[in-house]
Amino acid sequence: MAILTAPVQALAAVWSMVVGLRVTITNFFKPQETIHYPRQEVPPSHLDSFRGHIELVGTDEDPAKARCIGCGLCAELCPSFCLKVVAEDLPADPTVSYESHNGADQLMPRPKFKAPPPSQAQPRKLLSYHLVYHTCSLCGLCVQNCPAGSLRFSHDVYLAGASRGRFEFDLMERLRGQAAHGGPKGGKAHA
Amino acid sequence: MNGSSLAAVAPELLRLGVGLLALVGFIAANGMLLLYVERKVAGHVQRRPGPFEVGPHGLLQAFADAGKLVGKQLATPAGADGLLFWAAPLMAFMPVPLMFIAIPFGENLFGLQTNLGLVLILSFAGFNVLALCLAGWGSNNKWSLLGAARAVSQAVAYEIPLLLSVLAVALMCGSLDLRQLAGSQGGWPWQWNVAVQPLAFFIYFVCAVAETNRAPFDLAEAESELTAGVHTEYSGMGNGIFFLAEYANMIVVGCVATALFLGGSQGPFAPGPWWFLAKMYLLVTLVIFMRWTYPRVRFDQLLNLNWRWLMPLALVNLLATALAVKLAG
Amino acid sequence: MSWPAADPCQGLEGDLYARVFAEGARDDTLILNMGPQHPSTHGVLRVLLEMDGEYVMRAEPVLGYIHRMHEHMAQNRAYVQFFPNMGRVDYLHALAWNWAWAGAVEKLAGLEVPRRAEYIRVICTELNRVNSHLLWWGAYLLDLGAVTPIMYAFEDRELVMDMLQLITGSRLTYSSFRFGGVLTDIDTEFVSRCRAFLKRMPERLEMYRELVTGNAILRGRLEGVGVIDQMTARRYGATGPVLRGSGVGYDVRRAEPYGLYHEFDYAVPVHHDCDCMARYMVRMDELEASLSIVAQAIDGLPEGHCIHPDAPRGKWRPPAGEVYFAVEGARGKIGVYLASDGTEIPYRVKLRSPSFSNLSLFAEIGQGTLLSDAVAILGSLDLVIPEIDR
Amino acid sequence: MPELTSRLLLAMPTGDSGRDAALHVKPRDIRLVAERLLCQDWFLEDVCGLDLADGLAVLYHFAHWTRPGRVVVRVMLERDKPECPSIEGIYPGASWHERETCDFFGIEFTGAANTTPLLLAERLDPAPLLKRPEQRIPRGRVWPQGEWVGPAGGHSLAEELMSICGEEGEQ
Repeated sequence: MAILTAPVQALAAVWSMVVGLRVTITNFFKPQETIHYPRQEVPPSHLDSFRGHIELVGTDEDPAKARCIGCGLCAELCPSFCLKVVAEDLPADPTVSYESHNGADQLMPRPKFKAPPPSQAQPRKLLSYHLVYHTCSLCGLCVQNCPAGSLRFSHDVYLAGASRGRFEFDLMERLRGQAAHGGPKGGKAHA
Repeated sequence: MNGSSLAAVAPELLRLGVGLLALVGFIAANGMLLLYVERKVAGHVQRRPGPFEVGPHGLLQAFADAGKLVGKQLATPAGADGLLFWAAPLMAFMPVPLMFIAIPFGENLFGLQTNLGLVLILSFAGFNVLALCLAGWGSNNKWSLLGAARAVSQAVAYEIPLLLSVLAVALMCGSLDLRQLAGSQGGWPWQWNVAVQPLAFFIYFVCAVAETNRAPFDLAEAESELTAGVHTEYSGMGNGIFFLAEYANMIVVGCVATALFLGGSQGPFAPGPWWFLAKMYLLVTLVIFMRWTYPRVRFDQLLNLNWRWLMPLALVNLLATALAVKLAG
Repeated sequence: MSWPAADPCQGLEGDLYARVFAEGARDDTLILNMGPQHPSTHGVLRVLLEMDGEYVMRAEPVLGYIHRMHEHMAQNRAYVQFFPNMGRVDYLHALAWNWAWAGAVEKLAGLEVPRRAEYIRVICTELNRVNSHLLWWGAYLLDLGAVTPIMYAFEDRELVMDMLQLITGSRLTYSSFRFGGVLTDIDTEFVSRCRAFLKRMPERLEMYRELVTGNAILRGRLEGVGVIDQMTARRYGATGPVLRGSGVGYDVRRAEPYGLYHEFDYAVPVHHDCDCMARYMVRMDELEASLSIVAQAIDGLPEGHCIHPDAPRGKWRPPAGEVYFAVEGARGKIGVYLASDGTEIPYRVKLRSPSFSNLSLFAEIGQGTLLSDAVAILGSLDLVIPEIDR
Repeated sequence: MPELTSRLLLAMPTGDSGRDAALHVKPRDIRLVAERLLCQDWFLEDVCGLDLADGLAVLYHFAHWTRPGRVVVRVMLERDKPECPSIEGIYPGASWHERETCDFFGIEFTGAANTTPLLLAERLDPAPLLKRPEQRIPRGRVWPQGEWVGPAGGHSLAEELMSICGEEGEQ
């Protein structure tokens, strides 16, 4: 029996090799999938959803001024301790509202239940906001839980640097720079 | 001694010298060309560009690679036998030009006319095993040693059916002279030996891939099993020479296949060296495509394939050929 | 040129593991360190082998090269802060681990998950499973010496990653599940991309079959190699495709239903040959099963919230108690044991990773095989070393 | 001091906390129980250490291919000398889990063939997952329903395991 089946099996084996070769040869003549990076770039539609490091969102009135109320919830929730918020107490001012209007709300689902800022019931003045991006794990807890809607993810895909300092951001400065260059306006959340 | 007297004394020697020099150039050029072709084929098969940055479409990549390899440090591993370790790449490369001298690229384009051309090539091809063996042993690396053991048993096994399949053709033509063998075939494909001896061609082709340690038979190298087998410890040009020898060996087996089975420089319309080169490169490209298509066979399967299929088939083929020649003659 | 010293290996007795391993070795065998930088140990696994020629007489995996003590980290942070870790335990099926953690805490605290969120979880997790299996397919064939398939696999993976990026914002180490739902809702863009992908895949899978599955060399390499019988699988606690390749239709999605998996109609692929080829076929069939689940989920996607409106946010205190929650990951049964003392941080978290149990099999089934088979067996277990070392 | 006297069984509804039954055994009985569980086709999911105020606990989670749910076997060990028989001979897959538990909790598993550290490079003192005394909680807090209330009848699995325990316990 084997003497009959063996040649058939051998021929089938050789045929399977031919079939495999046909696949690679067809693929050889198909267009390439690669994007030649410096000359071509990934279409923007594929980058919009990319979550880069977080950035501050400006207020509607003054894009250079962050909505942040300095409560420090983001820094407290951060699993890798990569945020540093410095704020000082303000005298109570009923005209300052820390309810966000849009911004991060549209990016993130907004439950009815919202954690109050941990210690302060009233807003504080934001002095500086630092992000150490090289320890960030992009979990999104800060953005999700910001009571003022002052945080969102940037879409900076091509971030690269040769030194550690390149990944330590002063986000307030960045926000001012964005406002000066007419970058993404505070009112627009680009999800 | 002037040129004319030299020519008078040893025209054959002069031809040999010039031929050898030209062949070394040919091998080096081909090494670079095949390196480029291999990487381009790999790239396009995998739907990516392959080398692209150096020169237009990466044409100069091979030069950049060669420059890089030459510039790298040659490290001898601790505890390695330095003499054997560095003799191995040289031994892999040095016999290669000698194999080319008997190959008839065209009617009058060859290095050496000898009626034992086939024997010469096959005997020098055996050196490659020795080189891999030394490389594996001299490296003082267990993976290299395993690779060397594989290389030796593989080469020893596959040389036999290779020889047998070649013999069948030699029997048909009654000669071992490659020029005569090539010349005895006609210009059209149905006049080639492959039409008469398809089985011998198939066996030869499989054995040739195995002899040159190309995937799917690259067991001596087997980077996913033996890290890189015999090449593991070689850096810079040590590795580079092995590569060069591998490509040169591919061309040699391609050339022999062309001369024996595909009509050599004979071809439709206008016979000449271009036909020879075209057929040879076609075969080499096929080998390259195979490398990027198939998984690697296992070691015992490789030997099984040889001893259980190729050997008996080659023997039967040889016997049938002998019988046919006897009856017809 | 330097001539070798009299005994070049003098003073090199190896480390603790090598010494312990070499104690039982025969005189005429070779002790070989496969890894931790070997190309086919997929990361930093080290396997000590005692070789007789090409035959593996004894094998012992050595772990711990990328041990990060996730269980200790869990005891030092709030419940929600542990999510990013889950993406790093098994980076190939991060969402299953996300789900395992979210599910364990939800079970402990009795949290409700909206239907829409459950559907989104199913969709993402199954897409992630497709992703994981595709990468396994490519990498496994790389182990076996075929270089091209991994590139084809990555073409498809790229599409999946683009889709998952829409939902999760990340491409590999997702941490997008939250207690009571998921972080981001899915939109029409995602749905249309997903449908296009589902349409494309059958053709691609057919190509994979032609290129590789039917290949005589591959079948020769895998058939009859690395046989794991059912008793061995049970004694070692093997799960997932490894177990299903041994003819046991055990799938946590069926055996211990979680989420809304009971609403979907799909086959649990089982192959009875117990060898590497059976495990290969199980994973190839699972690709199709996962795609069919995704198709059903996309079609039946309910309206609603993607996270429960009353879901706890930030640091919160679940009740005290303990809970065990298991999900089916791409590699097998992922289990999370969680003990809570009612404070903001977990009291004890134990992560049961499937590859850990699956790899412990190797010492037994690797015996007596050829080195090439050992590579094939290791690959067929689909190891993710960070998951084993945690 | 941990209570090492009773072997009581508790059955809980499936889905509540992911287990069907919890069984407390003395360390010297763990091999018997494991053997019986293997005979009934259970497989070992994991071995998990737990540091409680009453001592160290080892939890063995067993699951089954054809029936839902899982069984937890709990062993309480003395803090001063945490030793537990290895079940590696019955479930070879337990070997790595035990070595890992030994790494993390310093629990010695007696009778194991290989006791080299698995995930850590060396033994740490104190073992990394041990709690500080003030952090430890009594076991009643983690196992509120499981505090030795006596055998729970009416649950087939519980009855079954109970009978195993009863038979072996006579020795």
